[in-house]
Amino acid sequence: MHRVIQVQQRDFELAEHYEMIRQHCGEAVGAIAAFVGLVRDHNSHAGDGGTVGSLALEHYPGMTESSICQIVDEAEQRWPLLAVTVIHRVGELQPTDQIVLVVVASAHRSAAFAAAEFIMDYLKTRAIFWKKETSDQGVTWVESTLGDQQRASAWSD
Amino acid sequence: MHRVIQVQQRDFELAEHYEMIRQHCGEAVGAIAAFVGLVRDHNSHAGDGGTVGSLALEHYPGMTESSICQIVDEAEQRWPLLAVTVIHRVGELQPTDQIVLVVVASAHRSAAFAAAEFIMDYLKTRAIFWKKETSDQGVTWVESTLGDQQRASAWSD
Amino acid sequence: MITVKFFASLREAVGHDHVTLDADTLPRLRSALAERLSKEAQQALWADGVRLAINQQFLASDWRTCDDSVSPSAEIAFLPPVTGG
Amino acid sequence: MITVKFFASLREAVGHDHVTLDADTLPRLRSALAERLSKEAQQALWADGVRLAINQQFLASDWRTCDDSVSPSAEIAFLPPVTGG
Repeated sequence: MHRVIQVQQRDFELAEHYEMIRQHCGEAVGAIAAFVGLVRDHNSHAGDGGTVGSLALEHYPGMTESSICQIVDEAEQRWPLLAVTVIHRVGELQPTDQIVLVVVASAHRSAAFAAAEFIMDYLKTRAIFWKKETSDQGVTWVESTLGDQQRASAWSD
Repeated sequence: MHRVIQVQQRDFELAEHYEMIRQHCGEAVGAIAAFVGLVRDHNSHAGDGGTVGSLALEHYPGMTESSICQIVDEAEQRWPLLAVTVIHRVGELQPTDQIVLVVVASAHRSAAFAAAEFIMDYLKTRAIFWKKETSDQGVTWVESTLGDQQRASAWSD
Repeated sequence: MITVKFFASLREAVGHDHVTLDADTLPRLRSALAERLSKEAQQALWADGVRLAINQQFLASDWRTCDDSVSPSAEIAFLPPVTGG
Repeated sequence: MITVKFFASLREAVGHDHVTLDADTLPRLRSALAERLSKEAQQALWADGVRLAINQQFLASDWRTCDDSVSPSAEIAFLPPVTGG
């Protein structure tokens, strides 16, 4: 399986990774699902509608990449996938900035959708990142929400 | 809500529609889910592994666009969406060609994923298109599979 | 005279993408089609899963048994089972 | 001497991104940390949800009660609850 996993400060281009996967998979691919997470102004983690000024993402070089690899391994065991790309940014991010990209290719759309959503749910709860939000209400380290945890554990039911 | 619905012969660019949605939504968007369906070599509809030489897609101008609009309306009623783009190609298509693009933007990833998958499941079963496959096993008009119909009806449970 | 359109496999079965017929009700449409079309074409049209659209709206009931009247300016179309995506 | 890394909120609580300590078991690591760090920093490290990684692998058991030995070349890290995406 074609696999790209990158943790980087710089921005990414959805089109670049989409085309890379498309060229790699050739005639076998019937479905490509992509997801991009972006920094919102009203972040749910800021509680009662605090405005997010900026977000600082931190990681543990080496261990973070392994944690993403394990998530992709598990997705690959669950669904027949042709290619997976995960790009996760770190460093200082502002509202409207792209944070994370997941692209999954499969012969079938149900596998592509399920694997992309699974990878995102696990990135939220199991990948080794930390987020610090600076809003007009102060500075907080974000923790994964109960909803995030429930969505992630729903995959193991 | 920002909405683009197009039925066209010409190819489309995922990046163009992704950027259009991103610019439209500004700081409100936290999640963009995209899906592209492509012509595979071994199409499930060709039965026992027949090779798809080409695909001819036909539509009913006017009524097809309305059928897609109704699907997007229903998605909008179910989830809080910021933008939806659906591009569906018609005419002669070859393996590796893009057939359909769905892009959905929301504040939250679960809504973006669910709506994109819902729209695809309904496009498969309720949008007014017909597909004629030419393979080494002959020419057949494709019908939606039982699996497609079950996936679509699962949304109304 | 009303225009009746045929799509996809039905167009191929009928051999035309449309015909014009004199009919102001669905029963009259059925008899006009039965007169005009070959046995094979009729079989294709009368098959389960074929739907009739009037002015680009699906008829809610079965066109084979419905007695509704049809306006002479209506756009009638026969649609075989659909699949997109 | 082993290197102990602190990430995110734990780095801020401790005031350093790493310290070097003399400890060859987890019980000795705990007493070395208790000696070295402020009450606030200890509270942060000993909180529920904090996990210890040895050579970039999570320790399966609770670091606060585990008696494992630690190789002097090991890379030890304290990780607060994570969230990506």
